[in-house]
Amino acid sequence: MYDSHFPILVVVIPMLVSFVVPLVGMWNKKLPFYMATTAMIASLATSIGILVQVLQHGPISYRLAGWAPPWGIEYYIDHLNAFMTVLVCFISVLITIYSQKSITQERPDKEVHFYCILLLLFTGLLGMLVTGDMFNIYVFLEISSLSAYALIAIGDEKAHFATYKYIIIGTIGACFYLLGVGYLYIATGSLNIHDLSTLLPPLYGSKVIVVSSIFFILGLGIKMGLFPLHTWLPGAYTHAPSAVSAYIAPLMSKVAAYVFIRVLFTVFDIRFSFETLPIMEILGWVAAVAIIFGSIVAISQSDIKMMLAYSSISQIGYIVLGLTMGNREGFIGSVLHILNHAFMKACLFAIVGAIIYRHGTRTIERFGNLHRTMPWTSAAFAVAALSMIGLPPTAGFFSKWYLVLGAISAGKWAFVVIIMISSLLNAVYFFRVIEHVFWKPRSGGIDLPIERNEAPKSMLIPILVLAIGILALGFASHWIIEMVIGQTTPAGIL
Amino acid sequence: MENIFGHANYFIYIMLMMIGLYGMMAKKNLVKKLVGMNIFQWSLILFFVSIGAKDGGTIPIVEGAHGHGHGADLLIQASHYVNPLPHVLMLTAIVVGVGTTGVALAVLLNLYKKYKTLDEDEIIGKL
Amino acid sequence: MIQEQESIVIKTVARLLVPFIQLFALYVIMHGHSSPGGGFQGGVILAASFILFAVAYGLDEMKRRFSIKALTVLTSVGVFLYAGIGLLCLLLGENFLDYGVLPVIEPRGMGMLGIEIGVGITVMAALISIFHDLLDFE
Amino acid sequence: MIWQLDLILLVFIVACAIGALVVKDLLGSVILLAAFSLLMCLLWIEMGAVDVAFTEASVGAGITTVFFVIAVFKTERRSKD
Amino acid sequence: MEIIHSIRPLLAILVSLAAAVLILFFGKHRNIREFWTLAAGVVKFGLVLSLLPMVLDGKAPVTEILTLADGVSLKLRVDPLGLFFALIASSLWIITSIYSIGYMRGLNEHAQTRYYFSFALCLSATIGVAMSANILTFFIFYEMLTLATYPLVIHKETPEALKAGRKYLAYTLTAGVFLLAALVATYSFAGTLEFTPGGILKGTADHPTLRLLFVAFIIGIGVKAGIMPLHSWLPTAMIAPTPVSALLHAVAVVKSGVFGCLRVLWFVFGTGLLSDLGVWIWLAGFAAFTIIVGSLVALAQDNLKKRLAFSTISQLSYIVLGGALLSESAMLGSTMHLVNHAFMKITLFFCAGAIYVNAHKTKISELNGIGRRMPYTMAAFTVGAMGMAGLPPVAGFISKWYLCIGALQAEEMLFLVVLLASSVLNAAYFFPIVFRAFFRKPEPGAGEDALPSGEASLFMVIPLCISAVVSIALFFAPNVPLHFLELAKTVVRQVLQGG
Amino acid sequence: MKFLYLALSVATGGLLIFGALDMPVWGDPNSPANSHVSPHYIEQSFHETEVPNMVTAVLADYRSYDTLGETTVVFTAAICCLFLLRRFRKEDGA
Repeated sequence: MYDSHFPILVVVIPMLVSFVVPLVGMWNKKLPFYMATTAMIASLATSIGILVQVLQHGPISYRLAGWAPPWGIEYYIDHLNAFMTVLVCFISVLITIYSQKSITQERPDKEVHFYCILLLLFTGLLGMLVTGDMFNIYVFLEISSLSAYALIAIGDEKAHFATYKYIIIGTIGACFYLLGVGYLYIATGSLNIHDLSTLLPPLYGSKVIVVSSIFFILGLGIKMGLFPLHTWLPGAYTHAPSAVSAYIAPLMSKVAAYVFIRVLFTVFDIRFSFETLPIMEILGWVAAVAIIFGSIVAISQSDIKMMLAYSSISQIGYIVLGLTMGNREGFIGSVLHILNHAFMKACLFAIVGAIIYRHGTRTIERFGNLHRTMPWTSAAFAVAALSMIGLPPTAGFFSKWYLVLGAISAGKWAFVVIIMISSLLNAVYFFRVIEHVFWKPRSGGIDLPIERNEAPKSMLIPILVLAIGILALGFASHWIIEMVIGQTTPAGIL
Repeated sequence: MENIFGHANYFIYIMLMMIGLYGMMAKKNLVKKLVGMNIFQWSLILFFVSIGAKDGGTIPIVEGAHGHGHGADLLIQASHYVNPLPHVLMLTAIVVGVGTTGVALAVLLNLYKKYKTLDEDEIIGKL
Repeated sequence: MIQEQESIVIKTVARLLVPFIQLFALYVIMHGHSSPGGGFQGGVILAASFILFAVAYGLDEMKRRFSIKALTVLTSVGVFLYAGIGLLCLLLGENFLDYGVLPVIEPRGMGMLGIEIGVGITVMAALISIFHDLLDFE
Repeated sequence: MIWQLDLILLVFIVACAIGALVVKDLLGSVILLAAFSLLMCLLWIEMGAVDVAFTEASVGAGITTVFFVIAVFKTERRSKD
Repeated sequence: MEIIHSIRPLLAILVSLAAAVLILFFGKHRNIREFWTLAAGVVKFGLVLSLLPMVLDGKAPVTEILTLADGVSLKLRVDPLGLFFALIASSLWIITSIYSIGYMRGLNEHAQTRYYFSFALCLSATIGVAMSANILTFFIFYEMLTLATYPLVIHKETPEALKAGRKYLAYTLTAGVFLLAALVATYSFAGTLEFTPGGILKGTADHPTLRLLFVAFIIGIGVKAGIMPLHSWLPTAMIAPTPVSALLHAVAVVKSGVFGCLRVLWFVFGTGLLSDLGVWIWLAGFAAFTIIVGSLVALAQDNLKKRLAFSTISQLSYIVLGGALLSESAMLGSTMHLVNHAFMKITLFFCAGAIYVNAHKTKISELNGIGRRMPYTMAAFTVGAMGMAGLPPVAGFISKWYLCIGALQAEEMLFLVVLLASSVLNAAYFFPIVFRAFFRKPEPGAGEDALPSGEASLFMVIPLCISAVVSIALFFAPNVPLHFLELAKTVVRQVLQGG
Repeated sequence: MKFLYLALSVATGGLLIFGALDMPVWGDPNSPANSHVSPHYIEQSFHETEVPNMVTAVLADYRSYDTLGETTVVFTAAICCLFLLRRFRKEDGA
C-alpha cells in the first residue's frame, strides 16, 4: 500500500528510530542495538523494494512535500542509486550486527548513543544516495560527516587528533562542495539535478561552470580520500574503533564516489567532462598515482589497519580511474569495484576487529598461528585478501577485468600497466599478512598452548557472510552487470 | 573595468574565504583553526546570500498581507522582492556550521585534556 | 565551572530579563510566518535565556531547574515532532511532509507552525545540551 | 544599496577576519570573530536577508561565541600564532 | 566436432573439490582422510576415462556453467588435447596419492591434512586447466592452481621454505598479471576467448600489436613452463616435500604451463598467424637455449632434486620447442612428450623421495652403492634416466624421434643439433648417478649405518615401479593404455586443418 | 610550510575569482539565479501557502525536507557532544 512511498521511507525509518534511541537508552541499554538492527533491516527491505520497482518500471521520482521539482525537493532514484542503496543497507545491517560485541568490549559506556549515531550516519548516507537535489546532498553529507567524526573520536588514544584533522579537512571538503553548488546556482538558478542537467549544456563555455566543476571534484575528492586529498583518511580509519572502521571504510568513501559519479555524469554530461576540459585526462593520472602511492605506502606499514587504510586510497584510485576512461567497460568496472570493494573492505576491517577483540593486537608481526586459534576468520581473511589482489574467481578479479578492458578499449595502455603493477603490489602486502597468519609461529610466546579462540558468533557470522558474498559476487558479476549495473551507464557513454 | 566593479563584492567575499581557508590550514593553534573555519563558512554564506541580492528588491515578506485575509487578489511581482531561496539554504548552512563547531570543540576539549596543549606541533610531538 | 555570581546586580538583571527573553523567543517562533524569525531563531533565543540563567546562577542551579534527562528527551521530542508530522502526512495518504492533507483548518499554516515548534524545541534543547556538555567536561 | 556603507562594512569585516586570525590572545580572537559575524549581519540586513541576519546574530554572535569562550576558558588563552 | 552437453567434465573437477572438503572434515582420522584422497583419485580417473570414447568418436562433451562476461562463460569442453592432459593428470594422481601416504607417514610430517587438502585442490585446478573451453576459464583454474600449490611449497614452514614460497608467488603472480593483460587484450580484439583450432586472433590487430600480445602471453605462461630466463622459482621450490615436487614437475604446475603454451600457440594464435608473425622462431630459439643451458646447469648440481629440477626445465622446453616448430611431426612429438615426460620424471622424483625417506640422503655424491640396498628403486631410476636421454626401450625415445623428424621437416638443422646434443647431456648427468649407485663402493668413512638396510615401504616402491613400467609400456605400445598416440594425432590433425 | 598553505589558499581564491568573472553583475535582477526558480516562490508562495514570509514558506514548506535535515544536524551535534564529553557512570540507565 505504501510502496509508492518507499523512497522516503528508506531514509525516514532509521531517522525516526535514531530519535527514539536515546530515550529508550535511558531505561534499557541493550535495546538500542536491536532497534538499530531492526531499523536497518527495514531499510534494507525497503531498498530492495525500490530496486525491484526501478528494475520493473524504470526510474522513480518522489516529490517531497508534494511540490513539483525544481521548486520542491525531489527524490530521484534510477538504477545507480537503487543499487547503491541496497549495497549500503546490506553492509550496514551486517556491520551493525557485528558491532554489538566489539563496541561492548571497547567502549561499554557509550553503547546507547553509539547506535543512535550509527543510525544517523546511516541516514546521512542514504539521504545522499536517494536525493535528486544538490543542496539536499550537502545537508545529508553533513549529517553523515558529523556522526562519523563522533564515532571515530571514541577510538584509541590517537583517535582524537585524527578526528580533529578529519573535521578540519572534511569541512573544507564540504565547503568546497557547497561552493560548487553556489556557482552552479549562480549560473543556472536551479538546484535540482535533472533540471540542472537540462539547463547546463548551453552554458558549458562559461567560466562559472568550469570553476564549479573543479570545486565539486576537489570537495568530493576530499570526502572520498582521493590522492593527494587523502591526508585525513589513514588516521581516521586506523584509530577509529574497529566496528566503526568496518562501517566507515567501505561505505563513506563509496557514497562520496557515488555523488562524484552523479555530478560528473548526470549534472554535467559526458561532453563537458571529457571534451570541454581536460579534467578527465588529469583525473586519470591522479588516480593512477593514487593507486601506486597507496599500494607502496601500504607495503611499509606494520599496523594492519593502517595498511588497509592505504590500500583503500589505492582502491579509490581504481574507482576514479575507471570513470576517466570514458567507455562503458571502464564505467562498469568502476561501479562494480564500488560494490566489490565495499564487501572486501568491510570484511577485512571486520576481521581485524575480530582479531583485536580476541588478541588485542593489530601488529602484523604478532599474527602468528592465527589460523589455529581463529580458523574461520583466517579463512575469510584469505578470501578477502585474494579478492583485493584480484585473483579469480573472487569478486575483485572481475572489477579488475572490466577496468583493464576499459583501459584497453580506450587505448590507454599506461593504465593497463599501472593496474598490473598495483595488483602485484597488493599481492606483496597481502601475502605478507597471509604468511604471518598461516605459517609463522607467534613471536614471543612460543610455548603458549594453542587453543581455538574463535570470534563470537555475532561477529563471525557477518564476516563469513561477507566472505561468501565476495565469492558469490565473483560468480554473479555478469548477472549483476546485466540486471543492474549495465543500466546505470550514463547517456553518451558507448 | 565595468566587469571589475560589477563583481567587486564577489571578490571581497572570495578574499574573506581565502583568509578563512588560510587560517584553517596554516594556523597551528587548534582554536585558531576553528576560528578560520568559521570565517570560511560565514564568508561562504555571505557569498551565497549575495547571490539573492537584487537591485530595487526589498525583504522577502509580502507587504500588506495582513489586510487581505487570504490575499488571493494580492499581486506580487518578483522584481520587488529579493530572492528568498539563498536565504533558506544559508539558514541551513549556518546551523550546520554551529553543529560542526560544537563537535569540533568537543573533540578539542578531549585533546586538551590528554595533551595539555592546543598547539598542533606539540600534540604531534606527544603522539 | 560556572559558579553562582556574587554580584547582586547581575543576578537581579538576569532574573528580570530571562522571562522576557523567553517570551520574545516564543513570539519569534509563533510569528515566523509573517515576520523574520522562526523555529530556529526562537530556539536559539530560548537557549540563550537558559544560558544567561546559568551564567548568573551557576550551572548546578540550572540543572536543578532543568534536568539533563529532560534536555535529552526534548532534543528527541522536537525533531520527532517534525518527522512525525511528515510521517502523519504520509499515513494520511499524501507525500511526506505534504501538509495539505492534515485534518485542521489552514492545514499548510498549521503544519508549518507544528514543525517550527518542533525545530524550536530541538534547537533549544540541543544547544543547551551542548553548552552543558562543554561546560561540565572534566 | 548604499555603496559607501557597503564599503565601510566590508573593510571592517576584512579587518575583523584578519584580526581574529592574527591576535595572539584567543579570547580576543573569539570576540573579533563575534564582531565579524555581527558586521556581517548588518551587511545582510542591507541586502534584505533579514532571516539570515537574525539567525546569524543569534548563532554567530551568540551561541558560537559562547561555545568558543567556554572552550577557551577550559583550555588556555595564549596562542603561539 | 559434434558438441554434446555433459556434466561429466564438471564432475571430474568437483570430485576432488568435494574430496578436499571431506579431507578437511576428517582431518583427525588419517585413514579415513587418505581413503577419501584415493577414492577421489579413482573416481576422477574413471570419469575422465569415461570421456575417452566420446572424444575418440569425434564428440566434444561441453559443460557451460555460467556467464562471466559478455560472450565469455565459465565453460568446460573436452577436446583431444584437453583429454590427453586430463588423462595424464588423473592417472598420476592415484599413483602420487599412494606414494604420498608412504612418504608422509615415513617422515612423520606435520600438517598432513593441509597437505592432502591442497593436493586435492591442485588436482581439481589441473583438470580444470585441461578442460577449459576458453582462456578466461583457463586463467581462473590456472590462478587457482598457483594458490593451491603455495601451501605445498612452503609445507616445511622454515624461513627458507617461506622464502621459496615468496619467490614462487612473485614469479607466478607476475606471470598471472601478464596473462590477464594479454587475455583482456585478446578479448578486446577478437571479441571471444574460445579456444579454436587454428586460432582466434588472425586479422584482428596489426602485427606489431599481436607480437606484443604474443610476448605477454609467453611471459604469462612461460613462468610456469620454466622457459629460461623465467625459470628460477623452480629449483628454489624444491624445498617442498618430494611428492609435491613430483606433482609440480611432472604433472600439475609446470605441465599446466606447457599445456597452456600449446593452447596459446595452437588454439589462440594458430599456426598460420604464428608463421605470418614470425615469432615462432624466437620462441623456438628460447626453448633451444633453455634445453642446452638447463642441461648444463643440471650437470653442476650435487643435490639430486635440484638436478632433477634443471632436467625438468630442459625437458619442458622440448615440448615448447616442438610446439613452436609448427611442423606435423614436431607437434606430434611435443604432444607425446607431455605424457612421456610425465611418467618418466615422476619415476625419477619418486626414487629421489624414496632415497630421502629411507636413507636421508639428498646429495648425489652420497649415493655410492645405494643400488645394492634399494635395487627396485634404483632400477626404476635407471629406466627414468634412459628415458630422459631418449634411449629405447623407454618412451622418451618416441617423442624425441618425432621431435627430430619435426626439426628436419621444418628445415631447421640447428634445432636438430640441439636435440641431439641435449640427449648426450642428459645421459651425461643421469648416468653417473646410476653408475655410482650400482658400481661404486660406499664411502669408506661413512660406516655401515650410512646406507639403508633395504627398500622403502611398499607404499612408495609400488608406485614408482608402476610408473617405470608404464614408461616402458609407452614405448612398445604408445596407443594401448589410453590411446595417447591416437589422441595426439587427432590434436595435430585438428590444429593443422584449422590453421 | 606556511608558504605552501598561502599558495594553496591564493590558488583557491584565484580560481574562484576566475570563475566569478563570468558571473552576472552583483544585484542584477535578471540573473539566472533570480529568474529561474525564485520568481515562483516570490509570486506564488503567498497564494499557495498563505504565509507572508517567503523565507518561512520556502523553508518550512517547499524545502521542508532540507529543514528536517537541518534539525537532524542539530540533533546529531547534540548527541555527538554528549557522546564525546559526558561521562556515563555504570549505574546510569542500568
